[in-house]
Amino acid sequence: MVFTSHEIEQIAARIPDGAKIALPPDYSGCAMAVIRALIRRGAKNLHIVGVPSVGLQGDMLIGAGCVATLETAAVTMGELGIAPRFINAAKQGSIKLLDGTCPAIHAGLQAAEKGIPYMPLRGILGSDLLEHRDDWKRGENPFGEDDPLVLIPAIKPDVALFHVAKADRKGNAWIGVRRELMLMAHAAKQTFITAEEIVEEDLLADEIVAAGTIPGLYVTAVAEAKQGAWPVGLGGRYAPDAAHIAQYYEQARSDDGFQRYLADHVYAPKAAE
Amino acid sequence: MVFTSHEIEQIAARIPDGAKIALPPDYSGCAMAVIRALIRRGAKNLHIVGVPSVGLQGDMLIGAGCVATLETAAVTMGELGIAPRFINAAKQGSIKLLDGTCPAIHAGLQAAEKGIPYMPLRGILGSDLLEHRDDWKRGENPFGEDDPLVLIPAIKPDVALFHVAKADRKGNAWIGVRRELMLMAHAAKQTFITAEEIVEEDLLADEIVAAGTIPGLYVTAVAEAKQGAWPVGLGGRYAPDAAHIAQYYEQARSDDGFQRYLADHVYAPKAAE
Amino acid sequence: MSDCKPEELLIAAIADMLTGLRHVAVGNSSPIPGAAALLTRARSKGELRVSLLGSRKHTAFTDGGKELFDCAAEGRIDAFFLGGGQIDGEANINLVGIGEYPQTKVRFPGSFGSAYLYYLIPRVILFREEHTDRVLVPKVDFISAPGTSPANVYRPGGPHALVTGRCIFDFDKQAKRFTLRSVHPGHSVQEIRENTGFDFDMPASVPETPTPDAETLALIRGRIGEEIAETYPAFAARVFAAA
Amino acid sequence: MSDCKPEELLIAAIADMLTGLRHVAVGNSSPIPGAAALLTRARSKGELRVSLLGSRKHTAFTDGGKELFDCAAEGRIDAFFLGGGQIDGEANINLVGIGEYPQTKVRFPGSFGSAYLYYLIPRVILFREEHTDRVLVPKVDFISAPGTSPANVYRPGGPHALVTGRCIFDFDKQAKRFTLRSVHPGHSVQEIRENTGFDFDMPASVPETPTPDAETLALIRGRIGEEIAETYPAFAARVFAAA
Repeated sequence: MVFTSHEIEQIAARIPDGAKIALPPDYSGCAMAVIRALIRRGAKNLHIVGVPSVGLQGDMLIGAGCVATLETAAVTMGELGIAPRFINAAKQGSIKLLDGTCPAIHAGLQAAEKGIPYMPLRGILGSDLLEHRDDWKRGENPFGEDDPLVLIPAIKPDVALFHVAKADRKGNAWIGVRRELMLMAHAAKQTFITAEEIVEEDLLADEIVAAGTIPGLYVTAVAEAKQGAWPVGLGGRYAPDAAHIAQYYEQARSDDGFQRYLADHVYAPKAAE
Repeated sequence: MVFTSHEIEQIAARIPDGAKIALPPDYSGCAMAVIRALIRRGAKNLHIVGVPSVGLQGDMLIGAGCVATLETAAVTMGELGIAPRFINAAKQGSIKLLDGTCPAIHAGLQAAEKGIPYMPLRGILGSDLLEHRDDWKRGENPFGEDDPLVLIPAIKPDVALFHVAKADRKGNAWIGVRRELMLMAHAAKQTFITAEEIVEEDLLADEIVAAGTIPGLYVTAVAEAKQGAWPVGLGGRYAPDAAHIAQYYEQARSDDGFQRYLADHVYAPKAAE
Repeated sequence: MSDCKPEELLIAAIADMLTGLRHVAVGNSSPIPGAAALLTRARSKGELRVSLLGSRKHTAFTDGGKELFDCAAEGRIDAFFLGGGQIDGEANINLVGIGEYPQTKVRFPGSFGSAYLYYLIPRVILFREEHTDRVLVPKVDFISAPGTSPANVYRPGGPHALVTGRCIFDFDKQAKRFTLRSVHPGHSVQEIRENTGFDFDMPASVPETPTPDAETLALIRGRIGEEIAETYPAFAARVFAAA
Repeated sequence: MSDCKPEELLIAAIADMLTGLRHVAVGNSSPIPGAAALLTRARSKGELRVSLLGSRKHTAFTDGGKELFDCAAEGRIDAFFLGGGQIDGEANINLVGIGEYPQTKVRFPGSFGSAYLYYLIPRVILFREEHTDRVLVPKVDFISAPGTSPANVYRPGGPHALVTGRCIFDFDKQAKRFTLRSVHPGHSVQEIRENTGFDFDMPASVPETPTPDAETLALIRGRIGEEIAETYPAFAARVFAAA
């Protein structure tokens, strides 16, 4: 059964320390309210998988000391440039980096979705990424001659976490064309979702809506979170809060500034929630 | 550019003899009008790929002598039982059979969709299917020990052919939850579609509709075909013509009966079209 | 309960095998297993999820034809049903044909997903109403999917039981043999011996397959009859006089 | 045409490289390449398809994040743009960092899809406005994606040209070297030599990058400015005073 009456804090409590957690980029539906709750509960040793990159979520979790390992094709805050806490951690060597490339992350998740141990992939050969990824292997095309491939092992997150516009009481969640969220839910052992609204109708009842819906079958729990993606945006609903993100970017460039940001916007009496 | 002003016969003319043609099962949107046109134009040596099985389309094309190779997980006419022309051809040995299994056909198409030479798969080992499929290989899991796998080569159809409820002037085609049709279009070199109606609005403009839409990017040509799936049904639009299919089933049990069926319903002055 | 129809008995017997599971999938053309899954769901108070292929209402898949197989490979489906043109004593199933492949004398529709799902779904129930030595053979002519696999083959799934119109067999993966579990009312062990082409084990005393109680029968004839009629109207009309 | 802004010159120059193609994709954070692709589309009378990532209106993908990569692997994308924190004379690109990995002194965002798309898309245009010997280096510290590959590596794609704020280079895959194609108005070969960290070839006489004609400029400032503003409002406001 899917529970749709969870509070944000309950979701954060169900994501254990050390979990491998798949997160979308800033444009694809970020459960920011849960990210703040994870920081509040002092989550530790998370292994973040950016699908295929992460933005503010990754930067905040890294800055707050929640992250042990970062597996991603990039960390980016879009137009603002580079993510400050990530940059700092990379320079300090304080987190383990598993630098990847977008299609390899998608392929690894697809392998998990299919229950197969790996997916062969083109490209990558000759990239230094391959030199530093002990978990990737070189292989040969058994259907060709002297045709090297890279073999990407399945990425099976413990948790997929994201935010959607709508979910229903059965845990069905509408994602529209954001199919990478469906891939995450299919691949992960548990999927936690926040939704702008929880509706009473069955999102699978109408085929037009169903076509963009993750079935509750894959969903562990849903919590309602109005403006749950804030300060990043939610496609079709609201734009990013550019002023707030710019302020974050400025504050997060120093350790002190970042701590002040956390105090004001994460630890403060649930201003945002 | 996608052409949406084609006639049925033009689509059939653009599917060459010898083409590897991917077809859906009876419940998933069959371009029956084009199938009849292919028979009328005397198509030869087609290699049918059932995705993952075929029904009436396969039986008719086989009966009419259009098929050299049949690659499918099954040929079935649902409740009526076995497809009569297929059974006859199998007994006669008049077509080459590549018996497969549903997930291997999906995996082969996914490999083509990803531009990779093969996809590893669980299961199948110990099945006699593997003994008869020279194109499948056994492999080992390079990430495990003594963990045999089957390697399924990419299936890249020359043509994907199916029928949908709606397409627009840009060749975008709405398929709802029938994502196997999208997989076919992604995997195939060319995709021909018939549609109940060609609408003037852009199916990608609204994200709710877009979520169930194949972009025109993958579509070679679209022809309007009212009742284009008849006598099989089109989900959400019309049910199969059970009486007609039962009549087909009876007639197709004999060579003479099948020829009479063709004369009455395929060669006759476009009764159905 | 002498007015219990054979189909109702089978529905109830199969439903009992599904109790406590989280997700049961049922393939196309399977009205009795479909009704059984819906019955278990009705009794589970919503704990059991049923994916009835071919149904608009009772399937939750939104990722195309591959989703059933991906879902099974990830361990998200607990039980499934397979049949067979031939089934042998080692639970090998043949959905391809009789005689030498490819030019078989008798041709069946094909293997569908059996060569995958049989390996990956923990509880596969073999279901075939026709119980004759034409179907239940010493050795199948073509193995669409084997009953058991060597230890190194990844195989969390496999045959759990074989349900026919005459009886229920359990399958022992270690011994690679069927054991007669129960005989349906009106049938006998002797009759089953005569109509089964393979050798099997049996206890000293073979129980009768229990008939469903009044409450279960009412549920089958009421709600389940209505639910299954969406996908199998002809079956529902014939068995429950409801369409 | 002295009132042509540098951005407009680059848009027109890149657009010329896309003429005759069927499908151009443009990654996130790429307003100039995005505008160039939209310009080519406008002139192609609809023959060119543009997939502008980050745009709701000018992207046709409906299969999630993987679709761009699958599409490229199938040969359905003719041109794409990549940048680099460092780019070297063999067209290797570095999007990871400067110094020893993983504890780099300077860290860039990461490789994104470069380690794939650079191999598979026939015409990859390297674009980096900053033309200094800090960016254009003799050898990158980290190869996110190599400029060329051994003969046995499947590689239908690779670098076509390098466009900077000062000039355009062509890339020769056989020689593994850049050749100076043209210098933008107001810049000199001497200046390019001084600001380029790698060695490159050049013809005896290096032409000036052509400035767009009045018609093109009007198109850029009109329709293209409006179209690009959907995805890059700040860029459009700054360059075209249109948002």
